[in-house]
Amino acid sequence: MDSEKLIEMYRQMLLIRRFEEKAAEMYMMGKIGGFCHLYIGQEAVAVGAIAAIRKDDYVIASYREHGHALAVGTEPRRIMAELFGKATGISRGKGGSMHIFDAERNFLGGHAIVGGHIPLATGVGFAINYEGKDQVVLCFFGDGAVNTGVFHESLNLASLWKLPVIYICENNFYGMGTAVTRAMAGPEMYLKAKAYDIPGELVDGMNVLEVWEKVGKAVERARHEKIPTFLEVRTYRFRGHSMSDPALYRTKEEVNEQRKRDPIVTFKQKLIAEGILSEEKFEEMEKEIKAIVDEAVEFAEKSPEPPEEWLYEDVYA
Amino acid sequence: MDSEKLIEMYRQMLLIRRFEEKAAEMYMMGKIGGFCHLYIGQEAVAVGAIAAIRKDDYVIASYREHGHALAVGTEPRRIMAELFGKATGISRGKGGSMHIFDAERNFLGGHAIVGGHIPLATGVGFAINYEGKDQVVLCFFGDGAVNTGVFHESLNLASLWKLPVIYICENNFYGMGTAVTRAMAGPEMYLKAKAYDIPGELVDGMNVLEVWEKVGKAVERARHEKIPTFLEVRTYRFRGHSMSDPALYRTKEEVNEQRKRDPIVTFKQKLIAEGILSEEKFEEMEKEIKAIVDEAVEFAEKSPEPPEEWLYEDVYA
Amino acid sequence: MPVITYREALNQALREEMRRDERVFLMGEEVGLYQGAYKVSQGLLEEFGEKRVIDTPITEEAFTGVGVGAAMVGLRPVIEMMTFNFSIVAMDQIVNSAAKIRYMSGGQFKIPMVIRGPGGAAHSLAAQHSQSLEAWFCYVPGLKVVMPGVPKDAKGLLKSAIRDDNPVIFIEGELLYGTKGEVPEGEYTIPLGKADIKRKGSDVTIIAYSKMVLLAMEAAEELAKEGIEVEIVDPLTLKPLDETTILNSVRKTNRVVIVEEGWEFGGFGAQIAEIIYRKAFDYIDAPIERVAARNVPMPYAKNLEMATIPNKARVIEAVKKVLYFD
Amino acid sequence: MPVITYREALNQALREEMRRDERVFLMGEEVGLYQGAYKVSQGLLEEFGEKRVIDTPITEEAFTGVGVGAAMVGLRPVIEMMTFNFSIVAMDQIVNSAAKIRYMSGGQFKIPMVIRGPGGAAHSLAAQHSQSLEAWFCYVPGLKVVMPGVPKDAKGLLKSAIRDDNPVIFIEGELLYGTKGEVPEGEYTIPLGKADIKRKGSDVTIIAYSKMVLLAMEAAEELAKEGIEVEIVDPLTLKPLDETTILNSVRKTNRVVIVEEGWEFGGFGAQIAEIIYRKAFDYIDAPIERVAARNVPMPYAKNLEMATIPNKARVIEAVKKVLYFD
Ligand SMILES: Cc1ncc(C[n+]2csc(CCOP(=O)(O)OP(=O)(O)O)c2C)c(N)n1
Ligand SMILES: Cc1ncc(C[n+]2csc(CCOP(=O)(O)OP(=O)(O)O)c2C)c(N)n1
Ligand SMILES: [Mg+2]
Ligand SMILES: [Mg+2]
Repeated sequence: MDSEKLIEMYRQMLLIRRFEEKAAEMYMMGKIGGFCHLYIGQEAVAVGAIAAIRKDDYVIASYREHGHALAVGTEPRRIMAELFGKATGISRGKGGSMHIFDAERNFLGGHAIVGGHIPLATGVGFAINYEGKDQVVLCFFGDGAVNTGVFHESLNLASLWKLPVIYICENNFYGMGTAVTRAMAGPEMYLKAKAYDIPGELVDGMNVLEVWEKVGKAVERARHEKIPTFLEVRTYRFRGHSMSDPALYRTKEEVNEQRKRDPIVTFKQKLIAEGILSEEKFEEMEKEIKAIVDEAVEFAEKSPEPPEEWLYEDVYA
Repeated sequence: MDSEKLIEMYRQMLLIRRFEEKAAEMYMMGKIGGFCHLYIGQEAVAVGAIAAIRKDDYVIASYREHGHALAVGTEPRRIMAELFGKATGISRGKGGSMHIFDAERNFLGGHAIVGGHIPLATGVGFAINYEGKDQVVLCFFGDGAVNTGVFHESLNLASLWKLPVIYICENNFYGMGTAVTRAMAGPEMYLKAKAYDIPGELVDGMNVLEVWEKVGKAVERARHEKIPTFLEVRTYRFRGHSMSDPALYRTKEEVNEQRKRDPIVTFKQKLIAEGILSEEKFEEMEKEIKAIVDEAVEFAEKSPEPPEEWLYEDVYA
Repeated sequence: MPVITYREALNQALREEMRRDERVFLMGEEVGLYQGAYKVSQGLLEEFGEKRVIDTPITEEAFTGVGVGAAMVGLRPVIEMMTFNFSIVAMDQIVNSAAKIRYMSGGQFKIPMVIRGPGGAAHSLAAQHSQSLEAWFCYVPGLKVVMPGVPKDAKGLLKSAIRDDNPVIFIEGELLYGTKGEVPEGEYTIPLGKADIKRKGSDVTIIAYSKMVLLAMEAAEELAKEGIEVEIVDPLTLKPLDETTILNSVRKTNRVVIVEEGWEFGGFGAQIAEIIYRKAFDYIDAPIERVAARNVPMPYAKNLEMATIPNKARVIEAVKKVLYFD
Repeated sequence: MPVITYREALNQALREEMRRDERVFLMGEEVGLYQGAYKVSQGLLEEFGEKRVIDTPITEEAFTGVGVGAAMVGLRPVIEMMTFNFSIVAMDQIVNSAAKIRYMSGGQFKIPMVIRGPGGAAHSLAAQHSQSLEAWFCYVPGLKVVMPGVPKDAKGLLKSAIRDDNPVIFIEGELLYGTKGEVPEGEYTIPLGKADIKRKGSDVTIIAYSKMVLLAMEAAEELAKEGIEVEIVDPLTLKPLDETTILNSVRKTNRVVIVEEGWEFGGFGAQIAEIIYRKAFDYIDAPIERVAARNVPMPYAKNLEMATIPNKARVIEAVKKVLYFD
């Protein structure tokens, strides 16, 4: 992989991190309402995976989707404005944190019922085949979603119908306060793919290059051979489940241990070690990103609320 | 196994067969309405499995449940009266063919939404553990149900919570008109148990003794070790999906081929070969069963319709 | 005009729309090889192939979601529920995906999708297979709900539903499939959201939809012999509801009976009644009568089933009651 | 009387009933170790252990069915929906198992089970997390539906619901959990199916439940300043509905406003209105006004959300309208 692409990946991860930190700040200030699920710690998953697809491929995710939206290239200001519930938000202020959509970039949302978007991804895969195209779909969800029935129904369909969908479980070891081992029998979850006769693989979600590579292989299989894949990507969220979760169900030690795997820190070390980026360039990038995020907040802040007439718009086409 | 038990198994299978043949006749005469799903061809499954449990264990099944009810000992006349929609029916004429219940015999129904009773079985297993008892639950369903999400959710719970439930898929190779291979990826379906870290086994459902033996082992595991099991029992239905299905989706040859495996015929041959029952005794048994079935029809015929006041009863306890 | 069955009318609508628009496909249990559990899709597999007539496993939740996903990226799915009873397991996809994605995305996506199949009771199918769920669907913003009672309407409305850019719940009647009626030759559509006066009359308005239209017609004929002239308004589309046509009739007759197959308590008829009272209060000369299913799970026994669902005698009685004939 | 929160009241009810009856258990997502997503089950794991306070995977359909199965064989499950939005994926178990098994079995089994959790909108949770589904549940024969608005009712009704031998849908309010009120000391229950007059008045009847009771109270106080005396009837149980109390109030005031948090079209208020019109037609001096959510999926933006759900101004306006003040 060329250095530019490596640098771009780093840049995206950092953007997500800083964006989410700012979102947390804004939430605490009451600028953002509702449920707000940060992506901090999981950046390598969205960035690595989305680096492996084309612009015309599709991405769909759960309510923890700010990172995915940023990775597909949605403007940070439009996302921030959405979190602020402003008219300039990417979903016109009607979706909020859990429902970021970006049709222009084939980003299909932002869905808040656990597991509920997995069949949608399956349907997009169906449509791709129907139209004789060679796009693929990346479908991101949490470990909790793997227990829902609709996940299993969907994998069965994807295998039966040979759909170009890559099902990516971001296993951050907790579904809200419930550890995976307390919720899921047979904890080597990637093996569940076997039940549907499709490839299942384990991926280190703290290593952006491994994610990129393994998703890349799955994408090739999907694009050229119409073989769906189920990936268990092990990662960790450094914050609580949502802004309102103090995360008392896990120890500080555990979190600190996990922080050592911080995908941004470790990737930075790698880039330095390999001489791809200098400390100076990192500083510059930090500044550039800080400016973007600050501008996003300013934009959101200054944007108007959606006018009340919008209430009845978008109910029907 | 002692001959008496073997003979009793044969008797039960024959009773089911003759009962169902009579039900078909009555359906054609318009005495029975609605959907009526016959168990003809699958008798060895219910009989073999239920022979392996105690009277205080639980049984639950789908809409194709006449056979299971007969195997737990529900009076044929009460079932026939139910099919006739009469006041003397086991469910007071309110359930019909798809909703035979027999509380006295721990028979928990008769459920008509595919997959819908699988979590109920799981809950009964939960209750058994909750009360510190050592009963088990046999849960019967079709191959079609294995694709429903709730099946997967339930197996996960059963494994996690160590519930004494034996999940018995009666794989008759069709879900209505859809061959299993057209509906299910990874057709060695018993392997799906692996995804939940529980035992999964293949059973010849045309061999009542094999069913009895393998269910028996699963029952032991469930009763004493609280280990749930998933069994794929391969069988075949000789008739259409329901009385209104001409079964055009399969060839006569296929059906004739399968008829050679008729569980009653083959078991009879075995009993004769081993000198356990004489042709004469078989004749006697046929007569005895014919009398039971005829009496059931007579009883049903003569029974009154449910009085209209019953309409509002049983809505609430 | 040719006389065909309700089933054939639906089949024609599907066939014509699939010919007209490559993006339309039919998906559901037994729609292909089996030719449809109720044969509505007879012959479609042969004409359109496996690509466009797709048999599914028993996974209503997933394949309804597949429809939504496909609609998001430009296809026009027709999803068949073998019966609408099974839509209950797919309810999350209907309510939270199909109905809301347009709104949540600020209008970025549309969901041009039809979910269709039979609703209501057939004969002796008992509690889990005899439900009328239109009240549920009508409650959900973002859905449209259509319930035709005769072949002509079935065809014209299904074609419109398929062309509509929104998720449309299209509820047929299992007991209607074999009923016959005149259907115009050649291409036609009936607009969603427009009621139809099925019979002109001046004494009383019966509002009835789906199977209940036939019941209302029978009752009206019998009442005509007694000199009572019934006007029958068939909303056709329950959501959005054509209030104008309903209110015009009510303002003329001043007396209203609403007939529906669903349960009385919380049934859709309550909403129709409430609208009439609220918007034509001064025109109502007697409390509106509702004829609906008794508030019990459907019993299997024929006699009890008959006692549960609306029948002609109850409709006639209701009409006489609003006319203060007792 | 001690003043406690709605949350504490529910917690006390659960605790007391679990102490009283070994067969009662609590199951749901995050009810144990996490102490409840909204802390209603705080401390219960500690007191009753993992046997009786059971954390589940995210499998609403399965664990609701588990509740039904356990109830069939004698236990008394309390199933927590983290919020009632998620009950949609469990709807088949609620409608087809919990509500119907008693009937289908001819009374052989009973399902003593409570399904509880918060319903309705909280703050800025957007379309998929802000739904009021009582209209759906009320439609289903075999279910009871309870929606308390204040701590005293929450406690007394939850205890009765747990003791009831039928499946009870018990809908709390996420925004009510922190609200406070007087709760009697010691053991008490409030019967299901009995409405409560929350305020006496002679000019107009407001029928309101759950959170809307608080809104009605605020509006009533403001209206009192203008000399308008509002009677507030809180049904508490929506199904079975206490028609007597409602009709008595209506016959006294002759003017009615119904306030609910669900969508207006097809909302439960339509059924209440229809009953009132039908049974007290001659007592109604003005069309009943309904204050309900606007017919749109819930928008995220605070201002739009506020424009969607009922507020005090709209209640006051509705009252004045039925009094012909404009
Ligand atoms: C069907 C459903 N049940 C419950 C919830 C509430 N809920 C939201 S997120 C969540 C945990 C999901 O965990 P996981 O899938 O691991 O994703 P993560 O949040 O860890 O990214 C729960 C229980 C929901 N949104 N949908
Ligand atoms: C959720 C649901 N979808 C569809 C149906 C209609 N249906 C009834 S039985 C059946 C086929 C079931 O096949 P299988 O599970 O293999 O059982 P079998 O009938 O072969 O015993 C179908 C599709 C239903 N009852 N429930
Ligand atoms: Mg997780
Ligand atoms: Mg089968």
